[in-house]
Amino acid sequence: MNALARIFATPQGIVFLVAVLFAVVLGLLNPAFFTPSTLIDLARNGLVTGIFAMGVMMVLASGGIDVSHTAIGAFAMYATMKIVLGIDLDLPIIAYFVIAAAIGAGLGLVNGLLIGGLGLNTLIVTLGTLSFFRGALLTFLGTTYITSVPREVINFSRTILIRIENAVGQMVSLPASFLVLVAVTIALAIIMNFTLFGRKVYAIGGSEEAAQRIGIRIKRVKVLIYVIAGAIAGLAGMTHVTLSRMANPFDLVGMELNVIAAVVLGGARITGGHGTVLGTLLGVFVITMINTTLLMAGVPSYWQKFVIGCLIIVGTGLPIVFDRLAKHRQRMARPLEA
Amino acid sequence: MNALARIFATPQGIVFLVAVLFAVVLGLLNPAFFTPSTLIDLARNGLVTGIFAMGVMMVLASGGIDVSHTAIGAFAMYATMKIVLGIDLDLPIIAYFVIAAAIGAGLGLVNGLLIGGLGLNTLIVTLGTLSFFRGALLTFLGTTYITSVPREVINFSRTILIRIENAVGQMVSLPASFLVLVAVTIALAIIMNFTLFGRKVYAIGGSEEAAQRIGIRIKRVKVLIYVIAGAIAGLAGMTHVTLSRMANPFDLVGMELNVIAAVVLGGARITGGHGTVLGTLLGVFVITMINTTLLMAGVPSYWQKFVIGCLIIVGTGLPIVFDRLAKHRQRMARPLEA
Amino acid sequence: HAQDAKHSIVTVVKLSGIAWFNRMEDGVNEYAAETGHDATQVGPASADAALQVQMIEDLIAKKVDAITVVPNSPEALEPVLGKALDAGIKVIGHEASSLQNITYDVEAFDNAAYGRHLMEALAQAMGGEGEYAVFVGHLTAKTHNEWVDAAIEYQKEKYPNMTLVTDKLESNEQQQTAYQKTKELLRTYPNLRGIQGSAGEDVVGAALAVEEAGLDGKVKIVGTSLVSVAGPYLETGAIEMISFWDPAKAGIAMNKVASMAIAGEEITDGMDLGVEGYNAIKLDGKVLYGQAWVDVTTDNMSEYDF
Amino acid sequence: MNDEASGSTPILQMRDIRKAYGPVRVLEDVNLELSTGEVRCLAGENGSGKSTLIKILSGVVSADAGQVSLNGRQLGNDPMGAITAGLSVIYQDFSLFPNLSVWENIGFLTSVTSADVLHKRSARRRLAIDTLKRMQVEIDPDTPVELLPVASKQLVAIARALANRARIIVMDEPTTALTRSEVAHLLEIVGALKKEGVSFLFVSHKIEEVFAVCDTVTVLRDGSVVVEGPIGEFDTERLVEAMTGRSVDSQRLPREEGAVQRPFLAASGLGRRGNFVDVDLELRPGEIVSVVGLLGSGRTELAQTLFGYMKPDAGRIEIDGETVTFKSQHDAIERGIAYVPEDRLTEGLFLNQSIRDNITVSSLEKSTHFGIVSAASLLQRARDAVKNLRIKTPDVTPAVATLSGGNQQRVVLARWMEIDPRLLILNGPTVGVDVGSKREIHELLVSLSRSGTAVMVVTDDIAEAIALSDRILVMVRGRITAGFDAATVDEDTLYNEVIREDRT
Ligand SMILES: Nc1ncnc2c1ncn2[C@@H]1O[C@H](COP(=O)(O)OP(=O)(O)OP(=O)(O)O)[C@@H](O)[C@H]1O
Ligand SMILES: Nc1ncnc2c1ncn2[C@@H]1O[C@H](COP(=O)(O)OP(=O)(O)OP(=O)(O)O)[C@@H](O)[C@H]1O
Ligand SMILES: [Mg+2]
Ligand SMILES: [Mg+2]
Repeated sequence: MNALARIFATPQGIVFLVAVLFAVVLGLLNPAFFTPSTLIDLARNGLVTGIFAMGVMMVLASGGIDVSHTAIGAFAMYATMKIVLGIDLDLPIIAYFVIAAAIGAGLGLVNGLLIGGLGLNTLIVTLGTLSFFRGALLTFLGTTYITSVPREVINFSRTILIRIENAVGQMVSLPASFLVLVAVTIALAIIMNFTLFGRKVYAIGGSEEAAQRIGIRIKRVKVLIYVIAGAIAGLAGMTHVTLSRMANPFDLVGMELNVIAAVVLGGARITGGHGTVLGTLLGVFVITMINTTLLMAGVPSYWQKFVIGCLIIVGTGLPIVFDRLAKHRQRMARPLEA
Repeated sequence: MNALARIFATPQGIVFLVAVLFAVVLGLLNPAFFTPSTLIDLARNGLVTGIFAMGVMMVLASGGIDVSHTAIGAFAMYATMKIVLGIDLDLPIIAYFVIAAAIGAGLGLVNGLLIGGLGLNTLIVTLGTLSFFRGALLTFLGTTYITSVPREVINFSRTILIRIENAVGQMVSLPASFLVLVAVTIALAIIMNFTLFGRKVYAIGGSEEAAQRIGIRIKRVKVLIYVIAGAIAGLAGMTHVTLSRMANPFDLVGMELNVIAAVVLGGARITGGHGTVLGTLLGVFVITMINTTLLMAGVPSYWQKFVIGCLIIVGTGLPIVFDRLAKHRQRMARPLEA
Repeated sequence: HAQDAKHSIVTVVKLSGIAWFNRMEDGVNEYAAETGHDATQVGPASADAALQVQMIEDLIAKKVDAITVVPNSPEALEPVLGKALDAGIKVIGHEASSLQNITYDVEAFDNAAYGRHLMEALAQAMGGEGEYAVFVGHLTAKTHNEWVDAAIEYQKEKYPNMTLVTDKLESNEQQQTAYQKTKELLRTYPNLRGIQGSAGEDVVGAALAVEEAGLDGKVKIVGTSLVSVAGPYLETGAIEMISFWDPAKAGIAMNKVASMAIAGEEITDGMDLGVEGYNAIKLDGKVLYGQAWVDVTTDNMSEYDF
Repeated sequence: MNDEASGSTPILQMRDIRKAYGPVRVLEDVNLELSTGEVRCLAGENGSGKSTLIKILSGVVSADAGQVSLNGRQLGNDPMGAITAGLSVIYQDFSLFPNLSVWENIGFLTSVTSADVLHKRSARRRLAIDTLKRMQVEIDPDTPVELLPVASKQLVAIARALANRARIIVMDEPTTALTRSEVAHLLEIVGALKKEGVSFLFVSHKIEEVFAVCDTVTVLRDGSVVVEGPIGEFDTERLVEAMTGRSVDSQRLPREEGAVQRPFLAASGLGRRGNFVDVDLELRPGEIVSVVGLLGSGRTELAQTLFGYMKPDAGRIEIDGETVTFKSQHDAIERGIAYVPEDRLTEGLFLNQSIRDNITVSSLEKSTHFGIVSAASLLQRARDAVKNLRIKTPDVTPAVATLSGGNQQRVVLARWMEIDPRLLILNGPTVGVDVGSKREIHELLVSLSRSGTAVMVVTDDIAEAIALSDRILVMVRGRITAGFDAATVDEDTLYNEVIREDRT
């Protein structure tokens, strides 16, 4: 009872409960829902959002916000393809991801220097760079689809981790790109929990002033945060190419609010200091599930927006209401003696 | 010299200077630029952005942020057309605007209650309602274009305030919808500068705690802020219908960051307490000018994003750099004698 | 003399930067180079009618001689095109035979005939039976709807053993959307055997989803696209056949018609525009039809580099 | 005294430290030395510059002039440098991370100084548990700090400084929220560490602690060192005198005594859980009542309750003999009550907005006709107020942030005088105000009171209470324990009453 109440009192808890409820209802409506193939489908669909979300979670944990990540991802993926096609060398697939991450990190550095170095507001800076990076991509790199992606990318796209047959005998497959999400998640979990840098991120998100006072070099940490977030966005962009087998410079941008919604549903607070890798995965999972399952249930896709909107509001609102009630009860329980 | 330096030290100042520079360069490239017809064109193109920007400015001045305004505008415009076509009455055009504003105000009330009443974070709430309102619109109201707009709307669309001949003998005209922007601007200027409520908005944006201490009923004021912002968004939506002569439920959403960029360029601060009606008009003007003139100059439209991104970063970054330099110089100018 | 004057003709396309309209731009440029007229092409960054309206507003202000336009949504453009005509600008449409406010509309072919042609190819691939679905770029795109409507009608008449499983699907001319919707389709209709695409991205998105589901070869895909877009899937056989009309030729034809209109020359039925595929045009009111479609399969894909 | 300290080279030297915030000089040529194993008390009134000196020492704030050297090495303007040189600070505001657990807060400083790359969970957690055990306090090391009560937060802040094996520990009022036994433990630890050669700079308003633990004293007044020496040279009286000074401003202001009037506000049996209890209070027009007490004694909450900002749990408030319940401070303002908060920087002023707006913001109604505010009238009123209160500014349009502390305080006063309050409650009315301005503000308040306004002042400045008030109430741990006639009470008596902790 008490444990349940405590779960209810966290945003993730509520989000999770709603998600479970959702799944149960869908399972009742459509028994095919509770099959491994659904899970694989979810994993495939939430892949790019998930990778983006990791970087955004770190930024939110540090008390910032990043809306430019999709532009970084699009820029990095397109630039990578241009570079690789330009030099015309046979590179192993890992090199593609390294290049994309490096380009992403470079763009992240721009954010980092403006935010950490100049001390500008993170929302303004990333709003600016969202427009700036995207403009630079379309203006200087090009606007045409790159469909003739190199053989390595195509091969990687066709590499399948798991392939199972679903209820109707079709193949549902988890592409190797899923490993990118796994790698980013593990790496970020290690960074955030087992390195001092990660703890400094939370510390800055908790209180910038206090962090400065105990000798944390805030500027340096902030710059690094945005560089890492940029690199992760670059990986997300490259992953997108391996999924769609083409580089479309118009892709990705536009999903930034969706990614932020997933991260917030996963328990990261927009005011900083909170956010976990696992929670973020949960948030991405829930958003992807809602998108995917509503489609499966034949509900028009516009419902998704409606449901996700509700979830964000309820998921962040209810805990506050519970918290207020608890605080009030706590004070009333105290004796009148001062 | 000093005055110039002071202008340079404000974001609006820099934005304005860049805009003037821009105009001069364009004027040199294309003498047709410096004609009244260009101005009219700008006024026409910046109309909807300008109306939205007014509501967003008020929200920013109060220390909040509103990304849901476009969803409110789209909802209000589509709902208004549905209602009017449903009741099949001949209403004067003003009634359309009243209905749209009322619907917008109702949706704004949702934001207001969540933000003012529950005390939730404004970005989260409006992210949620952006998704929620849009989903509700597409799910419950419809997804088809309404092209058979009533006669009154068409007539209003055809009403022209100014029609002048441009250099080559073509007509450039300012539609009557421009009056909506004028009315909203004047009304908001009065509200923000000459009513108690307006001063309270700035007070809350300056310091919520201090505002509370002097007896301002923060919750009430906040609710009202979002209601008014909603109403303005509704008007923007209806204005959009009168310009495009059709109600497309997919329109408007997606321009929210553009509107916020215009407001920020106009000097409103994302941290609250600042923002003027005039500055906002300037910001809208600059963004519209960049969009329009780059097109006129035959520059690919992606440049716009690039330039606007630069402008946001420079406009907010340079004043901080100048400020720091000034502070440093000031400290250095002091005699060592304490 | 009107013929000697330099005409400024601007072609406004649905979306700039994609292969299709880049090819059209090649044609526009070729026309400009050959005739010396000031012919250029512009297009919005996203396939949005409002952006096209804005561009045309600007062109009116710039007082060009003619605007040729490939509209995202003809209805949405009517007012502004009307304004252009009022301003004395010639307006030539393409893929928009329903437009009212135009001087002429140039169509590569009769849309119904093209739709029937694609359906015939799909039916052949499917062996004349099974479930199929159709994509359009936008539900408001007149041309796509005409192709698809004619195709469906043709199927009902000629191939009664084939069934259309659901309403026309909208891809927003996005590969990602086509991909997602195809996945959805396959899940809902496991017996689906054919997909007909309209926008260039439709077949590519569909092919990716079909291939991922391990159904390539089983689900036949036919539609409008370009070799540069659909090439990899044509090669593997995931896409059965694509058809297109050469946008470069269409671009030249539009500009040609625009020049003639500016010069006050009359267009007549059966006329030869001097452009391949438009050698004997059919005139129906203000609409001109050519016979300019091209079919591509694995065998002849190497002949096209756009 | 401290034999091993005398003669040895100082571990810490601060030379000719100077600091000004804008036109306000906070520190002037301050010198301070600390030897190995020495415990030095830094004493001084509120706003005398103690915290600023400490922030300069720790590198958080840069001095305008002067040097700080630790172990003979000069320190730059960098917190990291000071910390690695062996300095730990317990800040007045704790500076903890609310989102992190207790053990992580305690261990963080050590992690930063040892330049860890990996997060050594178990080692840091053990360190935290050991430190807490050494302090003999029981706090669950895994709770997030934001869930702790204030006293525990303070203990965590202390533990963080102790855990870092620092050579110098600076404590800026470390005991404000602690109970006697917790203070005793802390003082024991200080004694033990001192034997290990750790030096302390200790700031406290609690005189008995100072005498219990310190070897030497440095007294700051208005930013300058007025006296320093071994603790043996001082007794309570001399120390208090050194801190408060005997300059003009501590003289009681002359005033005419009027006839006693009916109370405007009367509180009886007022109580609020965890803050104060059984408060009886009468505030009359023409009288200034001071409530003095230490931080955490509940004075602020009492003042805020009278202002309707907090709700009482017991007792009642009467205004003009009529029982009232305030739903919010709005109701209190409508009843004619004004409240000047203690921290005007965060609670009272809109720093980035103009002087005019700040003065008129709470009385816009006066210039409003049919819902429209008259800008001309606002400007006129603001100008008049600036003239009446002698606010030093060329115009009423600059932002308040450009004014000096004393003038900012006057802006706050001006704002409340604009609403013509019947009761003015001021919390620390002259904190951060220079000596001259302090006097002027006192004069203003006295004349305001003589013109028929009831005035209540919350302060921990004893001299101010005596100089300003007619009646002084002492609050200890949430109870009013004594009342004095300001004309007859002397500072020592008052101080002894204030620092008396548990009174039965
Ligand atoms: N950031 C700042 N800007 C302007 N003035 C400041 C700032 N910080 C401190 N001051 C002023 O400097 C003076 C000294 O402040 P400080 O905090 O050092 O006092 P203190 O002796 O620690 O007082 P207390 O006993 O209340 O802690 C005060 O007048 C204060 O208002
Ligand atoms: N927002 C808060 N949350 C938790 N505890 C608080 C809060 N505000 C005050 N307290 C605590 O309530 C108690 C009373 O504080 P209060 O500010 O009334 O003291 P004070 O007597 O005014 O002290 P000062 O000398 O600083 O003015 C203290 O223990 C304080 O730390
Ligand atoms: Mg202090
Ligand atoms: Mg206090």
